[in-house]
Amino acid sequence: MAKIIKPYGDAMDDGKVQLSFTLPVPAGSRSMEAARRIALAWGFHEAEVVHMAPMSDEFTFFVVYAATSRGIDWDTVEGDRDDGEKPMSMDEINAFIRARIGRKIVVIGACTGFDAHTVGIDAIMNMKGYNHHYGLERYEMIDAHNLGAQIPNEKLIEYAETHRADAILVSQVVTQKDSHIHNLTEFMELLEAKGERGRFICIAGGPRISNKLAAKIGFDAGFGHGTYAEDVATFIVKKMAQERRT
Amino acid sequence: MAKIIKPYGDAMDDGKVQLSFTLPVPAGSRSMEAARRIALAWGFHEAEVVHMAPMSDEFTFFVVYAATSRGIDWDTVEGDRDDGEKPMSMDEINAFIRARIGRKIVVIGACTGFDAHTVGIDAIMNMKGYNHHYGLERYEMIDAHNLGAQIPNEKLIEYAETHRADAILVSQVVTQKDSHIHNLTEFMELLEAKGERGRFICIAGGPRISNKLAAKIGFDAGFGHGTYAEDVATFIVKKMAQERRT
Amino acid sequence: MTHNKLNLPGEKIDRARELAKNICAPVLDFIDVHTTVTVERATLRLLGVDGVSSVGVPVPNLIVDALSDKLGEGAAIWYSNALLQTGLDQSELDKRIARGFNIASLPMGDRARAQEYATRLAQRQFARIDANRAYREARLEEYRGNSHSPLLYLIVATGNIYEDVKQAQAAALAGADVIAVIRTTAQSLLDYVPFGSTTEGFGGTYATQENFRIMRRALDEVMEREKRYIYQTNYASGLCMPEIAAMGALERLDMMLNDSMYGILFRDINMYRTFVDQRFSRMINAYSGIIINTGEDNYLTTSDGFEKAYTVLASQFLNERFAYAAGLRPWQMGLGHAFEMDPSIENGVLYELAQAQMAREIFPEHPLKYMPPTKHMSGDIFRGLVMDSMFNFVSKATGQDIHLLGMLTEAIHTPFMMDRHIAVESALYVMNGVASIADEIEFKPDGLIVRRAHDVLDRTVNFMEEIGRIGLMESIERAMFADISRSRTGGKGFEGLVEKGENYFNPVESTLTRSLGLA
Amino acid sequence: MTHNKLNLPGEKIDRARELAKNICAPVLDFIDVHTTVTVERATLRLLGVDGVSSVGVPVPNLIVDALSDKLGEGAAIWYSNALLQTGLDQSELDKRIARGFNIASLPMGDRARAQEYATRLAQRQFARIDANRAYREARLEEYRGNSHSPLLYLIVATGNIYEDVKQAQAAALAGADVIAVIRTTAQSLLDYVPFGSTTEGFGGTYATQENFRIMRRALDEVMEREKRYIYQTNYASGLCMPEIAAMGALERLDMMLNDSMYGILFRDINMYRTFVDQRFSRMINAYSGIIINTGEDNYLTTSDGFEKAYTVLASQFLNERFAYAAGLRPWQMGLGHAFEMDPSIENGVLYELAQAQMAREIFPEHPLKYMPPTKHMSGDIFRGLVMDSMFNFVSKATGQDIHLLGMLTEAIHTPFMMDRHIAVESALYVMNGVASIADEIEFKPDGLIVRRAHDVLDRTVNFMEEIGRIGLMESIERAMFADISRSRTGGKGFEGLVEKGENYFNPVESTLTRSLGLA
Ligand code: B12
Ligand code: B12
Ligand SMILES: Cc1ncc(COP(=O)(O)O)c(C=O)c1O
Ligand SMILES: Cc1ncc(COP(=O)(O)O)c(C=O)c1O
Repeated sequence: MAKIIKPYGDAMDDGKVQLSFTLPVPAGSRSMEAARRIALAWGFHEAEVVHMAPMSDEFTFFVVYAATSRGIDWDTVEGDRDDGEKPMSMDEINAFIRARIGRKIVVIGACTGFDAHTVGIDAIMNMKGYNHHYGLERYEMIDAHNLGAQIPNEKLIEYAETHRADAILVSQVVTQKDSHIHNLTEFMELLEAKGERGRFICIAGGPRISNKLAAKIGFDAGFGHGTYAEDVATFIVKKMAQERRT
Repeated sequence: MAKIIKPYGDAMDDGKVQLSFTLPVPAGSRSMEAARRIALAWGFHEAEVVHMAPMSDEFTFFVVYAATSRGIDWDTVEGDRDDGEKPMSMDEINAFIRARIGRKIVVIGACTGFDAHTVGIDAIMNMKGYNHHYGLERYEMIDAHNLGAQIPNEKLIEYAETHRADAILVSQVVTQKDSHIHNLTEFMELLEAKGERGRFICIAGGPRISNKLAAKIGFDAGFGHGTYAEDVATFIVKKMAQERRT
Repeated sequence: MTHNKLNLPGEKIDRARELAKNICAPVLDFIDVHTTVTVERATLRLLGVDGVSSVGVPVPNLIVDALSDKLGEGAAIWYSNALLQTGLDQSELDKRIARGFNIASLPMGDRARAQEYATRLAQRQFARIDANRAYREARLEEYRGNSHSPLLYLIVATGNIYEDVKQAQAAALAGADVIAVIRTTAQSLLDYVPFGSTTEGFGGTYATQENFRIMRRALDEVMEREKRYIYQTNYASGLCMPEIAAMGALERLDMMLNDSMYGILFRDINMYRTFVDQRFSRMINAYSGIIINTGEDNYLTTSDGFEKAYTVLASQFLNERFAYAAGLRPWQMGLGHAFEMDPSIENGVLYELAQAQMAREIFPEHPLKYMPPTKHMSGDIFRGLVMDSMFNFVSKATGQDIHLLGMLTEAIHTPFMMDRHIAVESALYVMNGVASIADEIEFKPDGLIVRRAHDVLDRTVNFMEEIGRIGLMESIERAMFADISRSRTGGKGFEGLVEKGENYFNPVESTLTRSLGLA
Repeated sequence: MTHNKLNLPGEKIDRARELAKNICAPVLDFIDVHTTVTVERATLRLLGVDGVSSVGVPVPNLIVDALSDKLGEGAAIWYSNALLQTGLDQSELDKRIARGFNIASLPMGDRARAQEYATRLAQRQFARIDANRAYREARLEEYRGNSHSPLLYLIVATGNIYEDVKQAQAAALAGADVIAVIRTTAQSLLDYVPFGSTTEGFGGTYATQENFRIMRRALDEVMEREKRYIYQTNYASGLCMPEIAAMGALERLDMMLNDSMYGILFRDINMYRTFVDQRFSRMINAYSGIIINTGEDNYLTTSDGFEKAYTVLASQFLNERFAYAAGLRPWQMGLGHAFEMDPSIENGVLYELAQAQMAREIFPEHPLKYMPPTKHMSGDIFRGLVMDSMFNFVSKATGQDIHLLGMLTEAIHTPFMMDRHIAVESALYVMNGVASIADEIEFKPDGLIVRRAHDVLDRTVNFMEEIGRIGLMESIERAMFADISRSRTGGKGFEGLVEKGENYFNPVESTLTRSLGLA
C-alpha cells in the first residue's frame, strides 16, 4: 500500500507550503491577483498572497501561503545514499587499510577549473580537518596530496598518474551555469580518452554535489554538504577492498 | 498576443521560486530526496533542497529553490479592484454628500460573531482613525455608529433597521476554519430572509477579505489589508449617488 | 544581572506602589464581601466534585444553579450536607446530581458537622496540590540549570488536544521551556468549563481538566528525555477563572494567564465579577506554586505602543498589588509587557530596550513575561522574522524571564510547526550570540534610553494619581486603559455576582487565607 | 560617535603602526625601482590610449608586448615618440597599432620633446579625472545628508551588464547607496582588460571601461531621481589592478576593491608583481578621490574567525601603511573586516561587536568597510537572515561606514532580486530601530567585550613583531596570513615584473607623485 506524504502545516495532510517569488509586473491589485493565479496555475489551492512589495517600477515581490493536494509515495523514494550506513572512525580506517589492503593508499585531491574555493577540499584533506574531524593528511595509512584550487583537469590527472594515486577527489563549489557539471564531465572524458578510468577511484564533492549526480557523470561517488574525511575514506577503502585493489 | 509572465530570480523568465514546507518523515538522505521529488511532482524543475532540519522524530523542515516554466497570461488577469481609481478625501466626500445626497448618511459597523478583533473596524470608524487617516466618526456628513466586537448578526441588522442605516460595515478578522465566510454568509441569509437586502449597502472588511470574496457572498464590496476610511466612504457615497438613494 | 542602569528615582517607584495600594483598597473591600458562581464552582472542584450531565453541564454548575438564592451561604456546606444526608460517597452523589438530583432540596442538617466534613474534603484535594507542588519543585531542582534563560515560551493552538501534543512535544524537543495551549476562541465567555478530552477547537483547544492531564503527561515525557523541566501553561481567565485555576492546581500546571482586568477590557466581562474572580483564582495559584502571566501586552494591541507605554506600567503596579493581596509571592508574578512599537519609529528598538530594562529594574524579583511584536507584524514574514530577532535581542539584553517567542507568520495564521521551529532556532542563535550582554552594556546617563524610562515612569505616576482621584472603576468607565470603556454594571457575567451571606462558609477559602498568611 | 569605549592602550596602537612602517619599508624600496606590464599599460591608458585588435587584444597590451626589453624605459616615451615620428593623431595611431603596427620599430627621436609631449597627453586625461572628481564632490555636497549611515552596499552579479543595470537600479531605488558590480570569475587572472560592453559573464560581469560607463549612466539616473549619490564600485584587483584603477578614474567610479596582498594570497599572483601593482593603482585611486576597499574579510573565509581575528587587524595596519605610501588619505582607506564568527560560539555576536568597535577606534577617520557573514551562512535562509540582522545591528552599534549587505541566500546562489530587496528592507528596519545606539551604549570596563578587543590588539602586535623579524615576504611564504603559503617567485604574472631602467620615464607617475605630495 502506497504511503502518500504531503506537507504538514499544523494538521496531517493539510498540504501547506510557503512560497516567495518575484513577478516582472508593477505592484498593485492586479499583480496581487496575478500572484494568486500563478500559484493556482502551479496546482496549489487556497493560495493566499500575504505580502506584496514593489522592488522597482517593473518588479514586485510576493509571499504566498498555499496548500497542495499532490503528495508523493514515500515507499518509492530512495535516498542519495543509505541513511543507516555509518562511516568508520579514523582509527578503524587505518586498521582496515592495514588488514585488508596492506599498504598505504594514495589519495589526490583538487578543486578544478576556475573554481577557487579551497575550503571544502581542505576540510576533507588538510591535517586539521573540519568541525573536529581530522582530514586525510592525518591518517597514518593514507598518503594524501591536496593540490589546492584552480587546477586544470589535465594537470590533476597527470599528477595522479605520476603519484600512482588510488583515488582522485575533485571538488566543485561554483555551480553557476552548470560549471560543475561541465568540469566534472570534462574530467571523466579526459580520463576515459586516456583509457584510465578503471585505474582510479573517482570521487566528486561540493555543497551541491549529490551521489546521484556524481554517479550520472561517471564518478564512483559524490559527497555534498556536511561531508567529513571519514565518510570519504570509508567509501574508498571499502571499495578498494571489495575490488581487491591491494 | 498573450503576455506570459513568470517568476524572475535574476534573469527574465528564469522562473525561480523559493519554497519551504514540512514533511511528516524523519530527517535523512531519503527525506531530502522526498522533498526534491515532491517539488518535481508539483511541476517545478531544477528543484534544489538547500536546507533540511529535523523538528522531531517524525517531522522535517525543508527549504527548496526551484524553477517553473509555467507562467500565466498577464492580459487575462483582473485586479480585485481598479488600481487607477483614487478615493476622494474627507473634505471631498463631505462636499459630495452635501451636493449629491443632500443629507447626513448613516453608517453602522461591527465585528460579528465570536470575532473579538475591534482594531480593524475601529481603524475605519473611530474618530482618530488609523495611520493619520481620520475615521468615519470624524466626517461631518456621516453619522457613524461603531458597535464594537462580538456582535451577533441579528443584533447588527436590528440596529441598522432602527437607526435607518444607509450602509452596514461588517468586519471579520479571524479566518480559521473559514469562520469569516460562515459569518458573512449567515449575515446575508438573514438579511435576505427578512427581504431587506436592498435596503442597505453592505460592505465586508478584514485583512483576508477581498472584493471578490465579498461579492461572491453577496456584499456590495469587500475591503482588505491597508484600507482607510476614505476608501470605504468613497465607495458608499458614489454608490448611493448612482442608485439615487437620497 | 539586574543592577541599576537607568537610575530611576526610588521615590517615584514607591509612590506608584503606594498609589496602587490606595487604588486597589476599595476594590479589595468589595471583593471581601462577595462571591460568584464560579468561585463557588471552583470551591466545589476543590472539594473533589467532578463529572458532567448527559447534555454536558458540569456537576459544579448543576449544584450552583440549583442553589440559586442559597449561594450566599457558599456551595460547600450544601454539598457536604448532601453527602451526609444521603450517605452516598462523593462519586455516587456526583453521578446522581449529574442525572438531575437537586441537593438544594435536602434540608440542612448539622451545620457544624457539614462544615467539618467539607473541610476534610478540601484537605484531601489540598494534599494532592501539595504533592504536585513538591513534585514540581523536586524536578526543577533535579534539572536545575538546564532551562534556557529567559524561558522560551511557545504556544500550540490546533484545536485538537492530540495534535497539540505532537506539536508541543516537537516544540519542547526543539528547545521550548514553556508550552501554552491556546484556548479555543470565546471559551472565556463560557460560564462553565467543558469536560473531557476535546478535538474540535477553533483557533485553540478547550481548556478541560482531561486536556490538562493529557498535555501534562506528554510534557513530562519530554522532560524526562531532555532532562529539562517543561512548564505547562493555560488560561485562568474569563468567566471561569477560579475554576481553571483549581483544575490547573490539581493537574500540576505551572503557569496561568491571569490578569486582574483583562476580562473586563478585552472580553467585556463585568468588572465586579472579574475583580472577585481574579482574587480567588490568584489565591489558588498562589497556593499551588503557579506563576501567573498578566496581560499588559494586550493594551498595546488596541492603543499605541509608544504613546501608551505608561498604561502598561500602571497596570503592572495594579496587577502586583492585587497579586500581593491574593497571597502571590513576587517570584510568582509574571508581569506582562510587550515589544509593540511601530517599527517605523526612529530608535524604536531602543525605546523598547528602555522599557524592558525599566520593567526589569522596577520589578527585580518578578519573572517578567515579555511578549513579541504582534500588532505590527505583517504578511512580510521576512521583516517579521527580523522584528522578532530584535525582540529576542532586547529580551536577552534586559534579562527578561519568560520569553514568548514571536512567529514570523503572526499576521497570517496560528503557528505552523515550521514557524515554531524557525522561532526557536533563531532565538537560540541570538541569545547564545549575546549571552552575556546584560552584564556587558551600560547606558549613557541622560541618553535617550535613560530618558525614555524616566519619562514613562513619570507619566505612569501622573496617570495613577489621576486614577487614585477618580477610582479604578471610574477610570475603566472613562476608557483610561487600552482606550476601551466598560460600564460598572455592563458586561457579561454580572448576574453571577453574589453577596456573601452572614453565614457564608468556604473551607477552601479559609484554608487558602490561612496558609497564604492573608488573615 | 567614535568616542573611546574600549580604552585601548595608545602605545600598542602606535607600536603596531611603527611595525607596519618597518615591515613595509623594504617592500616599498623594492617597489620604487620596479615597474610591471600593467603599470605601463595603465600609464598608456592615462595618456589616452584606447582600442582593441581584431582578436580582442587591447592596444595598451599590444604596445607593451612590442616594447618587451625596452619596457625598462617606460612605455610612455615610446608612445609619444611614435606620435611625433608618425605625425598621426592619437586615435589614428591607436588604430594602426591595433592593426599590427609596432611602435618599437620606430627609432627614438628627441627624448626631451617626446617626454614633454607625453606629459601633455597625461595632463589631458588628468583634467578629465579632475572634472570627474569635482563633479562627484559637487553632487555629494548637493545631496549631503541623503545617504544612509553606514552606506548600504549591494552587489549585482548577473554576468550581463544590461541585466546588471536593471538590478542595480532596483537596488538603488530600494535604498542601496553603493553598487558593486561583481567581476566575472577569474577575470583577476587575465593579464589584459576586456573591451566593450559584455553580456556573457560567469558569476559576475567583465570589468570593462564601456561597462563602467553604462553602469555610471544608469546610477546617475537613479541619483537624480532619488537625490542621493549612488557610489559605483569595481575591482582594482588581480593582474590588471593599475589599469582598472585608471579606467575607474576616467569613468568616475567611486570605490575600488583594492588590497595590497589579496591577489597574492587568494589568487596566487606573484608577490613582487602585486606589491608593485598595488602601489601604482593606489596612487591613481588617491588622485581620483576613490575610496579603496581592502579585502581582510577574505582571511576569515579560509581561517577561523575567532582564532585569527588578529590577522585581520595586522593586515589593516599593513594596508594602511601601503595606502599612505601611495598618497591615499585616511578618508579614502576603506579598510575591510567581517562578521565571520562561528554562530555556535557563546557570545560570538559580542566578540564581533568588540572587534568592530576596535576597528572603529583604531581607525577613527577611515571609512571602514564591514562585510557580512558568508562562511557560516547555510541553506537555512531563515537563520541566515537572522545572522545578517545581528550583523546589521553590530554595524550600526559600532558606527561602521560602508556596510555590505548580507544575503539570506549567501550559501546558495548569487543574489536574486528579491534577496536583495529583503536585505535592504531588513537593514533599514534594524538601523532605524537602533539609530542612535552607538551614542547610547557603553561597555563594562574589563568586561568580555573590552577584554576581547585588548586581546586581539595584543595578539596583533605580537604577530607583527614576528613579521617584523622575518620580513613580510617570508611571512607570506610561511602561511602566516589566511593559512595560505605563497612562494616569492611563484604565482601568476611574475614574468610581467620589470626593473626600471636608468632613463625610466613615466609622466603619469611623476604627476601623481608630485600632486600627492609623495616626492
Ligand atoms: C569562502 C567563499 C569564497 C572565498 C573562497 C576562499 C577559498 N580559498 O576557498 C572567496 C572570497 C575567494 C570566494 C570567491 C568567490 N566566490 Co565564493 N563563497 C565562499 C563561501 C562564503 C563559503 C564557501 C566555504 O568555504 N564553505 C565551507 C566549506 C567547508 O564547505 P563546502 O565547500 O561545501 O565543502 C564541504 C562539502 O561540500 C564537501 N566537499 C567539498 N568539496 C569536496 C570534495 C570532495 C571530493 C568531497 C568528498 C567533499 C567535498 O565537504 C566539505 C566539508 O563538509 C560561499 C557561500 C557559502 N556560505 O557557502 C561562497 C560561494 C560558494 N561563492 C560563490 C561565488 C559566485 C564566488 C565568486 C565566483 C564570486 C565572483 N564572481 O567573484 C568568487 C570567485 C571564486 C572562483 N573563481 O571560484 C557562490 C557560488 C554560487 C554558485 N552556487 O555557483 C557562493 C555560494 C556565494 C554566493 N551566494 O554567491 N568565495
Ligand atoms: C490585536 C490582535 C488581537 C487582540 C485584539 C484586540 C482587539 N480589541 O481588537 C487580542 C489579543 C484580544 C486577540 C485575540 C485573539 N486573536 Co488575535 N490578533 C491580533 C493581531 C496581533 C493584530 C490585529 C490588528 O489589530 N491589526 C491591525 C488592524 C488595523 O488591521 P486589520 O484588522 O487588518 O484591519 C484593517 C483592514 O483589514 C480593514 N478592515 C478590517 N475590518 C474591516 C471592516 C470593514 C467594513 C472595512 C471596510 C475594512 C476593514 O481596515 C483596517 C485598517 O486598514 C493579529 C495578528 C496581526 N498582526 O495581524 C492577531 C490575529 C488576527 N489573532 C488571531 C487569533 C487566532 C486570535 C484568538 C482567536 C486567539 C485565541 N485562540 O485566543 C484570540 C481571540 C479573539 C477572538 N475571539 O476573535 C489570529 C487569526 C488567525 C486567522 N487568520 O484566523 C491572528 C492573525 C494571530 C495569529 N497568527 O494567530 N488578538
Ligand atoms: C490574561 C489573558 N487572558 C486570556 C487571554 C486569551 O484570550 P481569551 O480571553 O480568548 O482566552 C489573554 C490573551 O492574551 C490574556 O492575556
Ligand atoms: C580585494 C579584492 N579583490 C578582488 C576580489 C574579488 O575576487 P576576484 O579576484 O575574483 O576578482 C575580492 C573579493 O572578495 C577582494 O576582496
